[in-house]
Amino acid sequence: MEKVIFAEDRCKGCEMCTAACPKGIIVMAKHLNSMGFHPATVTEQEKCISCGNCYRMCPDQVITVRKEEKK
Amino acid sequence: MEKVIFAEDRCKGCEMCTAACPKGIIVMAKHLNSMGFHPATVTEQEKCISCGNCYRMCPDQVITVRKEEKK
Amino acid sequence: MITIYERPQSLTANTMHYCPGCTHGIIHRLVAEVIDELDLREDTVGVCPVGCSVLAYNYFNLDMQQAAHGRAPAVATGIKRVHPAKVVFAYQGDGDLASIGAAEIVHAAARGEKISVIFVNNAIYGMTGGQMAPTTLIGQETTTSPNGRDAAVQGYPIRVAEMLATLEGSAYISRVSVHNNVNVIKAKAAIKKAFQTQLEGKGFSLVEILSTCPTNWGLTPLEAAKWLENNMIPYYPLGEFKAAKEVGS
Amino acid sequence: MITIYERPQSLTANTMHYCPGCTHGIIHRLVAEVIDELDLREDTVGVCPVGCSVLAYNYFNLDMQQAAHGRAPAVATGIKRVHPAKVVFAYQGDGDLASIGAAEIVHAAARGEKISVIFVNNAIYGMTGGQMAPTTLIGQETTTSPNGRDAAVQGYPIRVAEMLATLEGSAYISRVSVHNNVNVIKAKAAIKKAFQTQLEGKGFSLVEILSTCPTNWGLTPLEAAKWLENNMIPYYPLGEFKAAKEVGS
Amino acid sequence: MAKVLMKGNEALGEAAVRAGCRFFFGYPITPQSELPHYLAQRLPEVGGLFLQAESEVAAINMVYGAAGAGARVMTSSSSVGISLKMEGISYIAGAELPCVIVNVVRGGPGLGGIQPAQSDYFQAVKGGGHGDYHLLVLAPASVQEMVDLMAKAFDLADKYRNPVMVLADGILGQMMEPVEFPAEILQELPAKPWATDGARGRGPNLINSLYLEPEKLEEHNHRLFEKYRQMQEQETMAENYHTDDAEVVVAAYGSTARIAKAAVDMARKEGIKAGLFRPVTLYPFPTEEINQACAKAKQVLAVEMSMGQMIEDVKLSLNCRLPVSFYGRVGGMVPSTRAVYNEISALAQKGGEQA
Amino acid sequence: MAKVLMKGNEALGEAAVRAGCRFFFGYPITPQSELPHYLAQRLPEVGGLFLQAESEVAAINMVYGAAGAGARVMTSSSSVGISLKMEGISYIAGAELPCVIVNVVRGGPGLGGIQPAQSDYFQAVKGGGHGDYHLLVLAPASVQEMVDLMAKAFDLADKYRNPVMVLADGILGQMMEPVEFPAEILQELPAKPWATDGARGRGPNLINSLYLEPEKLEEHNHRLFEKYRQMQEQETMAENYHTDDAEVVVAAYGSTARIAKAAVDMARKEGIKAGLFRPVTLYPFPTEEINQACAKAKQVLAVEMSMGQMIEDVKLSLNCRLPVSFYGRVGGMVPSTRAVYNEISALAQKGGEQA
Amino acid sequence: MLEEVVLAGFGGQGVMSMGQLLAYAGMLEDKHVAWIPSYGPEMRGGTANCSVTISTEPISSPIITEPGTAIVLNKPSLDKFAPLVKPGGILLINSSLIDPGYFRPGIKIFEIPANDLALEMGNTRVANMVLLGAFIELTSAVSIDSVIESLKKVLPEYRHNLIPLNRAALEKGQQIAQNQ
Amino acid sequence: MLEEVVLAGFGGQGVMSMGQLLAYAGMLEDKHVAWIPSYGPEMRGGTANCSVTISTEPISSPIITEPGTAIVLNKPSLDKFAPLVKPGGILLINSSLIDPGYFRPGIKIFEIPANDLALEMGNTRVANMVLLGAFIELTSAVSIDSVIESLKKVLPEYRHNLIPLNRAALEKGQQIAQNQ
Ligand SMILES: Cc1ncc(C[n+]2csc(CCOP(=O)(O)OP(=O)(O)O)c2C)c(N)n1
Ligand SMILES: Cc1ncc(C[n+]2csc(CCOP(=O)(O)OP(=O)(O)O)c2C)c(N)n1
Ligand code: SF4
Ligand code: SF4
Ligand code: SF4
Ligand code: SF4
Ligand code: SF4
Ligand code: SF4
Ligand SMILES: [Mg+2]
Ligand SMILES: [Mg+2]
Repeated sequence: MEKVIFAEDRCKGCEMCTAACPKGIIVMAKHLNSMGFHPATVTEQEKCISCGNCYRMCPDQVITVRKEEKK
Repeated sequence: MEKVIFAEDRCKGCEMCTAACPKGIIVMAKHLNSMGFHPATVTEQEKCISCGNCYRMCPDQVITVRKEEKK
Repeated sequence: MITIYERPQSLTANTMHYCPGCTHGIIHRLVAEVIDELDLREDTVGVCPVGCSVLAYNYFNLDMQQAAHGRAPAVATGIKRVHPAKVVFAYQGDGDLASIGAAEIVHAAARGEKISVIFVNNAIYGMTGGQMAPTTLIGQETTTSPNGRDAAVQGYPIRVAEMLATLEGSAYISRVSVHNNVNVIKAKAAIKKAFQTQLEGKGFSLVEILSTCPTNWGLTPLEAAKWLENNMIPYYPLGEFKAAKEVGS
Repeated sequence: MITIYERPQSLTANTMHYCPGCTHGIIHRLVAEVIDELDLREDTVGVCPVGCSVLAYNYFNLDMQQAAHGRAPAVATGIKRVHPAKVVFAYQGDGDLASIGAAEIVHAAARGEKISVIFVNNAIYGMTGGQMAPTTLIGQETTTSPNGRDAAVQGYPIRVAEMLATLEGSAYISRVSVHNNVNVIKAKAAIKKAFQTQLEGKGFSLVEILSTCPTNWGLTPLEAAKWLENNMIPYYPLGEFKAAKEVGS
Repeated sequence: MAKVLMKGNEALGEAAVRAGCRFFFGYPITPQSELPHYLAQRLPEVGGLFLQAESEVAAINMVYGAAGAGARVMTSSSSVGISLKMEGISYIAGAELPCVIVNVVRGGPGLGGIQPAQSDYFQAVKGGGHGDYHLLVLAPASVQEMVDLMAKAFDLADKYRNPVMVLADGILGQMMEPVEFPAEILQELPAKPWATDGARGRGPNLINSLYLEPEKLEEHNHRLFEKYRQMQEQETMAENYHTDDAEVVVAAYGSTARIAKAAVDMARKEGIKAGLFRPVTLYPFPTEEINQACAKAKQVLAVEMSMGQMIEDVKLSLNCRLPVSFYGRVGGMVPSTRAVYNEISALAQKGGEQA
Repeated sequence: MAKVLMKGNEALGEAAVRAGCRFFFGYPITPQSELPHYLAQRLPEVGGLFLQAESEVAAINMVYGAAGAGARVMTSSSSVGISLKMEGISYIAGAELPCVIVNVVRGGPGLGGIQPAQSDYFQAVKGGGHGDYHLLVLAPASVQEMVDLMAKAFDLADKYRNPVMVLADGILGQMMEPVEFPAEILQELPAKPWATDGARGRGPNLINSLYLEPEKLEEHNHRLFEKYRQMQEQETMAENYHTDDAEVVVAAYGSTARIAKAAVDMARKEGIKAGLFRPVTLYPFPTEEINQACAKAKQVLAVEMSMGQMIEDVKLSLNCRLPVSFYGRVGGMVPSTRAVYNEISALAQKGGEQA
Repeated sequence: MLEEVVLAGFGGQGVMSMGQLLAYAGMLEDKHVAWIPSYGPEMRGGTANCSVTISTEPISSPIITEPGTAIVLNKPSLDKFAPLVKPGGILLINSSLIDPGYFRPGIKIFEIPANDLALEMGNTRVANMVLLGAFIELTSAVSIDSVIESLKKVLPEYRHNLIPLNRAALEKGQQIAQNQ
Repeated sequence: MLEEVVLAGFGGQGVMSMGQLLAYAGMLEDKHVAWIPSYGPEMRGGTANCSVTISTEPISSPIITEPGTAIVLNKPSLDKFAPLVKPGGILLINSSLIDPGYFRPGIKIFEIPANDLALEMGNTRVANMVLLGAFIELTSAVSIDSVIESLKKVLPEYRHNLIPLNRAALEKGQQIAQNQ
């Protein structure tokens, strides 16, 4: 399952999350979303450390972050 | 000639000058002026040291202060 | 997997109308998170201003009042006096609070009005097309200072936090920023402290938040964050200017 | 014999309407003396407020404008910008300046408006019958705080000089009193410095003058002077809060 | 309750308290200051709040906040101060909030003077603020009526979710007459499920006057005017005095109507068929009532302490079918009974001629 | 000068500069912001001053100070912001100071919307502020007329020592049309010996609206109204379009008059004797002119972007002798040419019947 | 019965409270009453006046432009109000402060040395009561008892010791008027 | 001659400047012109539109409620303005961004793949010019030369290098329209 989930249609392509990610894994997609923006996305989910930086810097509540449940 | 002159009809009898005079020579007259107040006055002109304290504390520009011309 | 970060309850699901990268959105979320964390969603009344955040009532999942330009502190006062047990906050821009609303904010602070003010300082009038604000920096170009703000004609930017801290009634006053992660975390802590100050009846609380306006600054969102750091923070130092003892302890 | 103290040229011969012992009259005279001494009678425009001094235009032998309640700094700004070479002063009470006119005074100071403000703080609304002012002391009884000002409801008195001194545009800010001789002399010096600050183009200047309202305080003029000394000065410390270097030197 | 002798301004205060008003936000100004002075003492006694705002602008916006929070709330001022409230009043009307605004009118324009006047009629009834909106405007003519209309004002405000203005003048505010108050202090107030008091167990409430889509804003305006239409239908009030057979009808409100009444008495003594029509609601204007009152009239005389403002509504209400003349004093001057009588008498001689 | 294509708001700015205006004090608001933006750039170029005030209240009081100091000075705003200026405007009228106030009207009440409206008519012409006073109100209907009336506004202000309002709306402010400006920038302005510029070699001057004695204040009011009477005699302006033989006369001003004109064209094509009466001065209202324009009329139709405000002046001017109907859109909605045509056509069928 | 009276004098002479007492007394007698003050900004030493209407019928206008009686306590008030008294009306002059000899045909003029009489009784502050007593004698607008009753309601308890003096002053005025 | 045209699209598509150019060109040809924009608060990504009137007679109303021509650059604009076109009028559709196939009887519909054509010419920013060229071909409201003349006046000197590209785009639009 994904750690970081983007509500793509809310994204305005501002790139604030990309700069915030310590792992540099957030990239802007080629396609346009329904508002006409290139949405942010993460393909290398496994590299995500669930730090929440992207969530914190996203002005548009696009991002939900999850982490592995501690056993 | 008088050192301290009161424009009697401007006086509102507030007594601010009496408290300010270092010589304690300012007194309130028995009679009423045209505005219905007991005006301030000085009878012992010779005791006046022309310090201007009364002038300075009078809110109603009642008082003119003069001094002997230096020879 | 458990969800650790997601849209707070105190925000609605509506997409915000703010420009891409405008940090108004981050600030909204921080306020909502604090309300959620303090479990105040059903005990809070918010007041939104006239400015880009005029439509904040579409985003906060709370009872809200829309206030006339600059008058949010007066409106918040009216609400708080009627419902002293509720939490009341006002959300204001720098034109709203520091320009037209200067009297209302000074007096709310002097009265020790038990409200919390979220003061979004983006050094410009966002909504109306980038005019000079009282917080616009010297030399900054805006549509009403086209050749840069000139102190000799237009005077000096106001440091609101410092000014309000001189008033006896203000209990908690701080300045934070949201241009990067570390500061967002601090900003949230400050907002929480402001709400706690109110909850504890200590008096007036205000958090001045340095914020970006990429659109009217003519910068990309990331450039705007840098500009804020390089230009605003030096003039508007971050920190607590006043704090009642033992708040939130 | 030579005359050493008499009514200054910049006052008319009209008898003032102020109550007996009201120190508004002293302050008028001090302003006029300073204008005389600086030889500015034909180069000064005064602005009078709404308050007991609303009729100041009958007493100052100068071009005068009567301003709406609280707006004297804005009116003075309009005049000064049209005639930058003239000297413009505003005369305001504490209700006028610190309550309804709080935004205008803060912004005139922030703009560094080259005007001088004579701010008469008598801790009450004189004209309208003794209501609470923003400067009314805690516990002080007024017609709108009949049981004494209660900080929990009505908040705290504002220290205007201290607040305005935080603004970059203010060049000269001081607080003086006229309740006795020594202080009258100091008050005049401060007023002179304020005018000189303006003449030298240094920025905004304001002299806060503690003043009595025997009528609404319910005291004789001499009792009022004592009350001022014992109650106002402890809360409103006298002194210079800001002074541009080398003014009037 | 026994009658007490009371100033109009103070009576307004006590009447407000008895009508359940617990919140006052205002700023001092002559000649209405006795009202805030009274409430500063009285409101805390009944657990209410008196707050002196930093300005009239702040006061009306505090009223907005408190009204939106569900309280019975009022403010008061005089002329100059009311002008400062125009933005706020337009907001309150736009956001459909109930509250009571007292204007104890004094002479204008500008700082003007402090003596009684009626020169704020246009501002009160046409909307001195921007946009299409109306206050409900009540004009008492005695201290007792100030008491009665004050209670009514709060009820109407709640009924229509609309600001109500009580329009008095310096005479009414300052004068003492015996008054009787309702014995009970109203405790139970109408429920306000729309108020913002924390969204406990329900969806969020919103107090607002912004409609960015013009279609929505137009709809909103039509909704407001539907309320005004209902007020016109249900709420107009007027007093008729000897109008049944009157050939000269004097139209006057407030203090001026008292003077006009005495002038009508004088005229009747002289055998002139004079009558008085006194609108009590200035908005909505009692259109039907004035037409009835003027059924036999040949001449109408508007008397105001203004340069002529209500006269426009008189003419419009009568569809200009009768000659309407004007007599007014301004700036704090008060018409004398004799002067009004003289006008009546001159008109009586004219018959149906155009004035 | 060659024609240039310009926005109404900007054209107002340039016209002011050419009319010798050197001082602008204002506060931003949509939809008039292009005017301050333009002047922020332009005024310093001609040695003038653009100052953004801290609020509309401060702005109008800066205007008071500057006008009292003898300058040609202006401010501008839109609806909400104009309401905040009511006290100041009443002071300016009371102190008899010349200045120009632009209102680019948007939908109300309250925060309302930002689209064009005409719902501030009452506020502009009846006096939204307290007291008996009047602004001279000019209502342009094209960008060229904005330019022409702006110059006129400054002249009238000085001539009567009275504030003049230019009443536009969002459409006029935002639209571009070709305009020609007067070639010269006015340099020589009328002398103002009453201004406060330091009492050099003369007795003190005073700018004031306070008259504590009611006798004096009444006299002052009469003096003001004597000015208004003169304006009514000398300054009314109106445009007639096909009114000579018109049986249906549409009365409309500003943008709405443009729409009405097109509707009249449409009606004429259909053989309906329609005409347009367009008041250019809203105060004083062109009473004589409308009576002339309606000489042949059987029906009058007031069209406004409001719930019906100017219609009252139309009725009063015509002494209600003709049926006057109303068509309006509000809240930023703009009447369509066809809708106005439909109203005209319906009225044409009615003939002289009461509407 | 309709009494329309104007009372005028300097700020400190007690004309306002005299008018209020009169109105209060009228109310206690179940008459219709109204009291209207002049008002102004805080300016010491100015003149103050009020008008009182007492009537057995509902009062049409409480605003008195032609008083049936004017009670004037100082010279400026005489100048202002004496000419307004309606033909057949009464003018009560405080002759302690106003030179005697004012005359206007068609009205009844009474000169009462109110301050002197009050001084005789030991307290100039009841000069107004002397005049009020005279007024009552001349018009029977209200009874002295009602005035005293009103005083009891208006004065705080600890001031009730002043009531006998006030009654005496009222009665003194009554006597004087009887004898004029 | 009276042309009433509405131009509509997304914020960045250049509809406002296209309308202004058209009005400017009309003015250069000594025609009566007016340009009215939609305006709103700062909200990105919204739609923008303006209307232009060009006429040989003085313009009665510059406010267009039934356009003779609508030029629509995106789907929302099609939805909003296509129904308003007056019978016999013209609808110009940017078929690069709008699915083909819109139909309304009684009006002339032209589908122009403006973005694609502009891209072919090396710069999608001139898509609006392609549409303007087509409009000119269909209505002769103004001449291409006047548009170019206007561009010279509107563009700052250092941008004049873009003029040939714009002319090419206008002419491309003209051609395409000729052939439809
Ligand atoms: C009384 C009034 N004046 C002016 C306006 C226009 N106006 C709307 S928003 C705004 C400025 C907002 O700037 P700011 O408070 O800094 O908020 P931002 O948009 O930057 O977040 C102005 C002047 C208004 N709506 N009401
Ligand atoms: C807009 C407005 N609000 C209120 C008033 C009434 N008013 C006149 S003077 C005054 C207070 C003055 O107090 P302050 O400024 O302290 O002056 P002081 O009389 O004490 O010298 C007020 C509220 C007014 N004239 N205008
Ligand atoms: S949670 Fe942290 S690591 Fe994961 S995508 Fe977001 S910023 Fe990058
Ligand atoms: S920060 Fe949010 S809105 Fe911005 S690009 Fe990232 S996900 Fe999109
Ligand atoms: S000048 Fe000095 S000594 Fe003389 S009377 Fe005045 S205070 Fe007294
Ligand atoms: S200070 Fe002036 S007004 Fe007061 S008593 Fe002395 S002289 Fe008279
Ligand atoms: S204009 Fe500026 S403040 Fe407003 S939403 Fe856009 S970026 Fe944010
Ligand atoms: S009321 Fe007070 S401030 Fe006003 S004149 Fe009297 S003493 Fe002075
Ligand atoms: Mg801002
Ligand atoms: Mg004061």
